Amino acid sequence: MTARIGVVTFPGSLDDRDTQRAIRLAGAEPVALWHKDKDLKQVDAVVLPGGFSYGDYLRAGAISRFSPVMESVVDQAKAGLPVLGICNGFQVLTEAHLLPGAMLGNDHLHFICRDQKLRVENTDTAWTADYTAGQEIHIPLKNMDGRYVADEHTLDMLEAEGRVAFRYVGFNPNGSLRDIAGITNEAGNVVGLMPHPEHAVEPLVGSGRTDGLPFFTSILKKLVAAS
Amino acid sequence: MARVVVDVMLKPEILDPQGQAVQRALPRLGFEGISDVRQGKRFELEVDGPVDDAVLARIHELADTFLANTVIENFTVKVEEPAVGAEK
Amino acid sequence: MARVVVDVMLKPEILDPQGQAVQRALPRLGFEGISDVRQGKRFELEVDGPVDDAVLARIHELADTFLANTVIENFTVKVEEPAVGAEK
Amino acid sequence: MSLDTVENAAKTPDVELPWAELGLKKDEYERVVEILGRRPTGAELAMYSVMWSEHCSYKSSKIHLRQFGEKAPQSDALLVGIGENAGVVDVGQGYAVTFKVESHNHPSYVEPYQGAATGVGGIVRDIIAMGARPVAVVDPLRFGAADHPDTKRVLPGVVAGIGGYGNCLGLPNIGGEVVFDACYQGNPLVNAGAIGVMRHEDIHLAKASGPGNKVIMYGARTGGDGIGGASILASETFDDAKPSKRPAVQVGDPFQEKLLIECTLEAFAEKLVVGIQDLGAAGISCATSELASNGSGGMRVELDDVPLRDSTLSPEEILMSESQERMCAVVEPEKVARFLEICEKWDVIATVIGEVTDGDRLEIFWHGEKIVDVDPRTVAHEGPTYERPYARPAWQDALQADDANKLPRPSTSDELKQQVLALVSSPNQASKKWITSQYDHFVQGNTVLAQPEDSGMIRIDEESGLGVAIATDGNGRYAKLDPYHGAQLALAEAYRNVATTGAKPLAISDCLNFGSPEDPDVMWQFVEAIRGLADACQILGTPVTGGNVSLYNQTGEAAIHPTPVVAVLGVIDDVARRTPVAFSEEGQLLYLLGDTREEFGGSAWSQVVHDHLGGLPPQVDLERERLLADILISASRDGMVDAAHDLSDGGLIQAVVESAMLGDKGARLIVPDGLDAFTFLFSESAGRAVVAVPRSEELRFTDMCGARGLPATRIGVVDGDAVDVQGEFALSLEELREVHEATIPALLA
Ligand SMILES: Nc1ncnc2c1ncn2[C@@H]1O[C@H](COP(=O)(O)OP(=O)(O)O)[C@@H](O)[C@H]1O
Ligand SMILES: [Mg+2]
Repeated sequence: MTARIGVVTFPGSLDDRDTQRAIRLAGAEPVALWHKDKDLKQVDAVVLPGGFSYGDYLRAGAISRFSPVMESVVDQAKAGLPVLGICNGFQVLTEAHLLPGAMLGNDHLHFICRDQKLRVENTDTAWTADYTAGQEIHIPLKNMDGRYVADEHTLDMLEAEGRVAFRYVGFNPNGSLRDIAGITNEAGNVVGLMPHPEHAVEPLVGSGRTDGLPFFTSILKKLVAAS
Repeated sequence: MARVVVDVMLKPEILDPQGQAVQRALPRLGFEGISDVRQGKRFELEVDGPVDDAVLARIHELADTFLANTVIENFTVKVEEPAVGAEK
Repeated sequence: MARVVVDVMLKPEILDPQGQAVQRALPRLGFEGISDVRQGKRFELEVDGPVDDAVLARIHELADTFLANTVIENFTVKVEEPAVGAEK
Repeated sequence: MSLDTVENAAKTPDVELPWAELGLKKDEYERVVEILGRRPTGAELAMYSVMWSEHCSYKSSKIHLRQFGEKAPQSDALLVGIGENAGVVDVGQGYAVTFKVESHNHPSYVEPYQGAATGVGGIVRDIIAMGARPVAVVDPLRFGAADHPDTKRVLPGVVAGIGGYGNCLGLPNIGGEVVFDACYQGNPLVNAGAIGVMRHEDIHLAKASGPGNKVIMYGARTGGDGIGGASILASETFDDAKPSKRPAVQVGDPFQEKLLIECTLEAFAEKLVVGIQDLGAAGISCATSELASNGSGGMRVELDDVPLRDSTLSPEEILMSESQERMCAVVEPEKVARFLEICEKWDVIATVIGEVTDGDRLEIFWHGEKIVDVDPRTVAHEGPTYERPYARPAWQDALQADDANKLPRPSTSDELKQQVLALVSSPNQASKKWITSQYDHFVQGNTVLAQPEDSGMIRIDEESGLGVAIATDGNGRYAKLDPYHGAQLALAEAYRNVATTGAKPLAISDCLNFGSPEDPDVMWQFVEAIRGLADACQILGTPVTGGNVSLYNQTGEAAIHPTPVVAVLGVIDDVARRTPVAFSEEGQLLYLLGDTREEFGGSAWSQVVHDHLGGLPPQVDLERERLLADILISASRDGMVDAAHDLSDGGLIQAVVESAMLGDKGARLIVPDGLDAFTFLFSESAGRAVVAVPRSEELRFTDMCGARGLPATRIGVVDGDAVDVQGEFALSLEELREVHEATIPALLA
């Protein structure tokens, strides 16, 4: 059996189809989930994809967080369901308080789209096991509200517990505190990051690299091993 | 030092997608009885020295030419008085 | 019908690049004497019926859970009084 | 005053209506009266005045645009031609592609962010209306002088607006242009193009057929946007306290448009839609009259059922409103419920506002009274046409006589080198990364090539690798010197750009940006440009599928340079075969394809070094362009070249520097026999490209060029970390990159 990975479509989600493609390329089965349904269709893991859900109006992720599907995601994530939030998905996860801190507008006030260098700081999460600790990868980044902020106490705690999962290398594209590109919850099942691994899974399109594929193979292996 | 607040709102006849998105979300959050929401910008300017009419006139001009685009936005300029409402 | 205004500002310790961009532009526009600018959001809510304490409490809660993200923002809730400043 | 009904209009023939304030000429108003056999109602006048405006009726351009149809080359690829929301081209394997370019120049000057944003919104709705999923956008832009303070207001706003809207819709931005010239100071050009993909059977047309079928409006509520004229009418009719000024600029809601895309495509997929039309300029007036006149029957509309954002709007204002993010669909009665269900799923407001009738009238009702009763064809298609006078400008000869080839040239190697640096760092030739990095080019996961490649390329079939390419080009300086050839050069360049990436050019769209047609000089430029473009399309075999005319681009008496912008669409069987710009392998051989002549009129060199515009633009040889394209396409398909870059503004040196920087590989260049270094580096002769050929392919490649008669000159090799023009100078990639990338941020950030 292969793993079934849900991808939530909120109104304004953009990378939901791309994420499904990445899941397929990794060998798992993508399952479309709809924001108005509480039913997670018994998937083994969930991805909250990138985009501008609700136009990013009010604050990125702020309105989606209150959707019916998120009630189930929050409940089940707390019970251990692996959840990955990419870009807008990461913003939803912070708004839903599944991950600490908040996302603000980029410090340079512009949307930014680039192939970004990252360091994988934590390979113990459900989504990063196929990387090696300290590995440097290039993953496309594209956002308006990518500046990760949290109070000093929270930042220190994240560092101390090894919960900074990804850090920007060489160039901080949005003014994120401590160059944070992505974090994990304490249990390691919930991960959020701004860059888009689903755009780095095929050699010909997107960034032309495949550095993002291990996200999807990591979770697949974990789920298949657990079953 | 004093604070001058410039509030910039879209003109009433202009579509406010942000305000609408908030309003449409309210029933889902269990809020009834709010018939319209508009979202605008608030600028807090810290002014060195006293805020006399000349300074206010300058800030008015700043709002008119820079902080707001009066093709689509209105603005108000106020010297901030001590907060009267609930604060958190 | 009454109007309740919710002002949301970034907490003082959080970097406000928008406010800074405005401030940096001021000298170019010939404005001196403004030592700090912060930019936040203003929500105007049109409330059906009277704004009593219960309604205000609900709006306070709305601001606390939805209109503001209190990890990074502060807010105030005010029942709108007639404008005192210059209006355009 | 009471409602101005049809009945009332018939009874009160002497009531004066404010036709002049609404922009109609006296004879145009008289024509309306003649058509109707009575005076129009206020609502009818609102409709005729907007639909007969220059923008909607093409009254100054129509007689000239006909050439695009008359001279159209035979093309099996064309599925839907001029006259629909956008043209449609067959790209094989059952796929069809629709694409179009439009302008949003004036609003973008007044409110750069929203003006540009709503420009993207409008063109994307044209694409959806054809039945296609939008897959990419492009944005050819022109601004005033790069160092003018107002450019710093306009450009960042325009770029943020295009990005803000397109990014939020999830459309990769894969190309465009950014040009600075003082002539655009008070009148920037914001053109936006979009491409959509569908299966052949999914093509939809704007047509209301089948009596009894319902007309459904869906999307945003209607507000008082963009109806200045109608407000005059409304206050004339009602003279009570109305909001005094209706805004001329609209605020876009990209989130709403994203929902429109999804719900429209879902309705198409379930075959629920008979006909469809987006609402753009002239709003409901345009949508209802076009749907009705393209269909077989008439239409009856209940205006009271239109969802409003502002309950004080008069019927005239509702008819004219240009509120964004609205569409109109014609749906069979038994499918209405399902259509509305899909809209509800996507939280899109949808309302039945009328139905198709078996008559031939468009009738509109308000509060139970008939306020419009017209033959829709007279509104939508039978507007006035003008044969505006035109004449070759008196100054044209003097301009052409001011020969750029006679300008002082660099006399030493060091001067040559300084001029190369000046060129690659000049605003028009500098890197546009500061701008393009504000656009998402990854979204949808099918972008094969995006800026700064010669053309954008999108994969449309994951299995076969089928893809499409698009490039947009225009050169106002060339067109000013000679509008006929200038327009052809715009086409030639876009055509060449598409072929350079390995795609076969199929068809074009255009956006014709000119000054006032009431100025005979401008009108001449316009007429010449159209003639040039139509003639060139005939030779290149690329039909015009649609486009847009933008007139009155001027500040006071001063018109912009005539600026025809051309978008060429191409197809590539397998995107894996695409040819990128970047040099990738040391040791590969550089070949210059085509002939280099002393051609500096309108060149980047003449602008950057001498601030000069005069002489003649480069010669046009369309047969040569065609041959060059065939060679580039074959070379890409057969793997004979690893990199290719077309030569245009800035000439060979600009192209080589770009390919080198992009691939982070230097080049050693040798000035070929028969050319001097200056001409070799800076000439802008058309019909040329530079290619990097793997040594193993050299013989095969040169044999192919030889056999087909295309000059191919070996000019050097990919090598090192500098661009080294042997015997002249060397510039390190680092130095080149620094000056090339610093310019735009320094001016704008
Ligand atoms: N320069 C042009 N070249 C070819 N076709 C044009 C040109 N300008 C306008 N058209 C065509 O005329 C028709 C009407 O144009 P337009 O009013 O811009 O369309 P829409 O109503 O969809 O905005 C369209 O089919 C358009 O493609
Ligand atoms: Mg259209």
